[in-house]
Amino acid sequence: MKPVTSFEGRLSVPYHWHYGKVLSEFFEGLRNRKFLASKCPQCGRVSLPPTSFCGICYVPVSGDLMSISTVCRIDTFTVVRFKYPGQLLPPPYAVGVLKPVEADTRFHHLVRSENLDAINIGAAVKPVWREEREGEFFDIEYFEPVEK
Amino acid sequence: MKNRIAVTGWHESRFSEENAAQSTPEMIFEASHGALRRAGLTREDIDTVVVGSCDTADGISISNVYSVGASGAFLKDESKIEADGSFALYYAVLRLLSGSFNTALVVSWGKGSNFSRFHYWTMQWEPFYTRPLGLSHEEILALQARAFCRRTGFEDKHAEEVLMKNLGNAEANGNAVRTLRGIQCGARGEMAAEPLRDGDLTPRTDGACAVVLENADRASRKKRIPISGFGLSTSTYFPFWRDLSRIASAGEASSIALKSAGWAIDDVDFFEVVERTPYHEAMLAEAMGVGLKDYLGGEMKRINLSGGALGADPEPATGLVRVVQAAKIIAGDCEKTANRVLTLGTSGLGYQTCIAFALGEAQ
Amino acid sequence: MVQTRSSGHVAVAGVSQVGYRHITDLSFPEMIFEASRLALDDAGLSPGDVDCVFFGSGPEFFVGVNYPEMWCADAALGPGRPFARVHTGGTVGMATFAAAYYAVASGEYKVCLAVSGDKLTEGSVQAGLATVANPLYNRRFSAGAVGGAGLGFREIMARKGHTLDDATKIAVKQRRNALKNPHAHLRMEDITEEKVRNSRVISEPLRLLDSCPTSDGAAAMILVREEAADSLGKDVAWVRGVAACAEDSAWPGRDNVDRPEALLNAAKRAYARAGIKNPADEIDVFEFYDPFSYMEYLFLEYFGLASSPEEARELVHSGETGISGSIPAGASGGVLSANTIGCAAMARAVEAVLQVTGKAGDHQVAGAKTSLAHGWGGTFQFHVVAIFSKEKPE
Amino acid sequence: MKKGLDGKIAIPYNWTAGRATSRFLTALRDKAKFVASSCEKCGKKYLPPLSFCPACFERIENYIEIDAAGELLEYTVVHKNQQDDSSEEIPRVLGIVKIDGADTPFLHRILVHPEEVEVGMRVRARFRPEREGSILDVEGFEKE
Repeated sequence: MKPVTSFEGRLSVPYHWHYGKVLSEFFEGLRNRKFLASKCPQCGRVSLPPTSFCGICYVPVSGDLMSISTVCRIDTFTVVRFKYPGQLLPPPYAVGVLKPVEADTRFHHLVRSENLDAINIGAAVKPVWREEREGEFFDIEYFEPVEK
Repeated sequence: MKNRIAVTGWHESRFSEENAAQSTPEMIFEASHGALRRAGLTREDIDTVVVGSCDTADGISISNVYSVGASGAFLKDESKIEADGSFALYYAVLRLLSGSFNTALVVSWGKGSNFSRFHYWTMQWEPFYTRPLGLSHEEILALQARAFCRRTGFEDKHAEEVLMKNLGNAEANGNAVRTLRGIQCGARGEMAAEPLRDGDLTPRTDGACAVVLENADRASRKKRIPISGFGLSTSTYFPFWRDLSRIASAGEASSIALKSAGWAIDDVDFFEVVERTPYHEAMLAEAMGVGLKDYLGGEMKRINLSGGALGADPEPATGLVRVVQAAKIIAGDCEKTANRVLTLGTSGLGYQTCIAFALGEAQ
Repeated sequence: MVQTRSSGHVAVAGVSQVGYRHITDLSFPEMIFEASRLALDDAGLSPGDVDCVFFGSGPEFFVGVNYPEMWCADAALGPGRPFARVHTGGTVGMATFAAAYYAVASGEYKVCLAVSGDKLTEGSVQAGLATVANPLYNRRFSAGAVGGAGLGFREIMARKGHTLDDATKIAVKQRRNALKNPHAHLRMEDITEEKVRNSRVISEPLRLLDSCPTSDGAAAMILVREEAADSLGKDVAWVRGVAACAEDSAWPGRDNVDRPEALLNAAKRAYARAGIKNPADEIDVFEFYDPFSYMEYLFLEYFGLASSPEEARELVHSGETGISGSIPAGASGGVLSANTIGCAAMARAVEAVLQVTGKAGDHQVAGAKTSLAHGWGGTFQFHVVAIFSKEKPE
Repeated sequence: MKKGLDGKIAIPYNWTAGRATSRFLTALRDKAKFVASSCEKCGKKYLPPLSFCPACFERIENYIEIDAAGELLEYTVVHKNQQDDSSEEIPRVLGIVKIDGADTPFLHRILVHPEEVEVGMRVRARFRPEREGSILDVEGFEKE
C-alpha cells in the first residue's frame, strides 16, 4: 500500500453576523424596496449601505436615514467564468461594481440582461426585487439596465 | 524601559452577552472613539493603529478589511496581530520604542454571540492527532486544573471561592456580563469536564476595547499611566507535552515584565489576569509568584478587582480589557486606587503563550 | 530595563525561501521549520542568538487551523520567546518583516526572526478568499481575488487606456524572468504572447495567464541590530525605510484607479524615510506585489516611475522594466510566477535583499545597490513598502 | 426587523502529513504500531513524532517503533458535548498517557469506566481492525 501522505477533513463553521441598528434599518428598507443611506454631518458624503459613523471625519453619524434613488451606475463589471469549491452560484455570472447615483460609495452586485451589450461601464441599472423579501442583501435578486 | 511609553486613553464599548444593536465595526468605533476622547486626542494625532482580532472569530478573512474606518486607521500605518489584544499592544509599544511613531491606537474586539466557541477552539487543534478527538478548549483546561489540584491540594471549594470572589468583584464593574447578583445558588452549574463545571467557564461576551499610547515625553504628566515593563513567553504547542499543573509561559512573561520595570512581586498592588477558569486564576497566581496561600482558604485581594474574564470574556480582546481595567485602577476610576498593576493576557491552547505588562511608575 | 536607544539601523542578515510549488512532502510546521532553519544558516547564527519571533500567514481558512502560529511555534523558535502572528492578508509577509524591523529598531531585541508562509493547496484558496468578502453583502457571489482582478482590470482599461496586449507583455516578461529564478513556481519554457492571448478567460477580461498560480511555501528573514550586523562580517542588506498605509474597503469617494490613496501614501512615506527623492534614479530594483499582469502599469505610475499611463506603457514596451532595463520590475518573476499569499510579500523583500547583496543568481540586476519591495492586501487597501540598500545608511 | 444573518463557512481540506506524520500514520495503518522520532543530538524521543527538534532546532531523521503502552498521567471525565449534534459518547474519559520509550506524553480516549479510572494505571492502545491512516484507527487506551 502507498504511504499515508495526507489527511482529509472538512470544516463547516457556523456564524451569526449582527447587522446593528443602522443596517437593520437598511435591510428593512430593502424589504420595502428602498435604498436608505446615511450622510456624514461633517463632510456631507453619502454612504450606501449607511453607517453610524464616518471613518474619515471620525464622528458619529446620527439622525434618520435618507431614502435615495435605487438607480446605480456600472463603474466596472466582470463575468466570472471559473469554478471553485463552495461557490454559491454556478458560473458564468456577471458581477458589477455599482455606484448609486445619489451616493458616494460603491458596492458589488449581480448584473443581468438579456442583451449582454447593454452591460457597459457607465450604464444605468436598477434593482430587480425578489417577490419574497426577508430583509437582506439578496432581496435584490440582481440589477438590470434601465431601459432608455 | 523607564517611563518611555504611557497609556493616555482607554475605553470599552458596552459589553453584553449578545449585542444585537451594534455591528462589529460599530463596537470598534465606540471603543476607539472613546479612547481618543479620554486621551484628549483626535484621529489626526494618531501615527499608527494596531488591531488585535481573529478572523475565525469574526467569520471574515482578513477582517480588518472592514475595520479600518472604525478603528481610526484610515490612511494610517496600520497592522494587525492575530491574537489576544494585548499582543497588539505589545507590537504598538515596539513601534513607539523604535522612534518611528509617537502615538498609537490599539484596538481589539470579540463578538462572542456571532461565532461558535467550540469551532473557535477546536480549530486550534492540529488536524492529525488531536482535532479528530472532537476537542474544544475545556478538556485541556480540565486536565490542567486536575493536575494542579493533585499537586497543590487546591480543591473544588477553593475554585468556588475564586468564582464567587470574581463575580462579587464584577458587581462594581459596570461592564461585566455576569455578576454575583445575577446568578442563583448552584451558580457553578452542571459538571462539564471534571473538575470544571459550566459556571467555571467564562461567559460569552460581545465587546471591543481600545487603548491610546503616547511617547511619555509627549504625554502630560498628569494623565499618563506609564508602561514600565513587559514580558512575553511561549511554550511548546501540545499542551500535554507541558507540565500540566503549571503555566510556565505566565511565570516567565510576568518575571520578565517585573524585571524590566524593576519591580519585585510585592511592589505590585493589583493583578488583572485572563483566567479562563477559577482554577486557572490560582495557577496564574502561583506562576507569577503571588503564591497560593491566599487561594487555599485565604483572602484573595490582589487579583482581578474587575471580576476578570469570569465576569466578561470578549475573546480575543480579553487581555487588552485587562490593560484597560488596570489603567482605570491607576487613574482612580475604580473603588480602589493603586500605583502599580500587572496584567496578563494569553493566546493559544491551555495558555501556550502569555504576555504581561507592568503598568504604573517604575521603581 | 535600563537601555539606550539604538542607532536605529537594522540589517537583514539572512534570508530563505522554501518552495514555491505544490508541497506534498512537508507539513505546514515542517515547511516553517525549513524556512526558519535555512535563514539562520544563511545568517550564520545559531538558534540561541534569536531574541524574538514574528510569524506571518494568511487567513486561517487557507490552512484550516485557527491561530496556526501556535501549531508552528516549535518549528519557529517560539518556545521561551516572545512570539506573535501578524496577519494582514496579502501584505502579511511584508507586514511580518515590518514587525521584526520595529522589534529590532525598538532596542529591545538584537536578533529577530520573521517567518511567513502558507499552504494554499491544502484547502481551497478561492473558497478561502471568498470569505474575505463581506458576508452581509457580496460573499455569495464573490469570486475572490480573481473576480476582483477582473473588475479592476476592466476599470483600469477603461480609464487608463491599457489594453489586453499591454497586459500580455507583462505576462510574458514575468514568465521569462521566472525561468531564471529557481524558486518560481510557474515555469513556462515555451511562453509566447500568443499563448497568453489564447489562454482561457477566467473572470472577464482577465485570462488565466494574466494570473498567478496557487503555491505553497514559506520564507524567513533574520533581522539584526547594527552592531550585530557589523560583527557578522558578511554582506547584509540595510533597511533604509519601511512604511505602510491602510484605507477602508469602501469609503465614500474611494478611487482605486486614479487615486489609490493607501498605495500613494505608503510609497511617499517609504521614500521619505529612506531619503529617496527620485526613485527612478535612486532605486535599482523593484519587486512589486503583482499577482495579475496589468498591475505593473499601475505600480509604475503610482510609485512615481512613470508620469502617465502612456509613459508606463512606453517603459514596458521598450523593455525598460526587464532585468537589464533602467527600471527592472519583478526580476524574480514576481507574484505572477508564485503566489503563496502567506509569504508572497515576504518573497518580495527577500528578493530585494538578494539583489542588493548580489546573491540573486541568474536574475541578478547588475550593480544593484538599492532595492524596493512592496506588498498589498485586502481589497487593494493595505500597502507596505520597504527599501533596502547595500551600503549602511548615514 | 431582521437583526442579523446566519451563515456558514464550509471548506474541504487535504492536510499534508509531511515527513514525520506520514510515517506515524502509515505505521499505524499498516502495522498497528506507534512511531516516534528521536533527536540525534539531544536524544529526546518525540511522540507524535517531529521531523525537527524544537530544542536543538536540527532536523531529525531517526524514527523508531515503540510499544503503544504506558502509564496514565492524568485524565478528565467529559460529561457534556458542546455540539448538540455530536455523536460522541458521554460520559467519556480523556487522558494523557506516558508511553514507555517516549519522552512526550500522548493524548487520547481512555477506554476505562469513569469510576474505575485512576492515575498511574497501565494502559495500552486498542487498535481498530480496519484502519485507514487516521488517529481514530486507535480507539483509545484500555487497561493493560
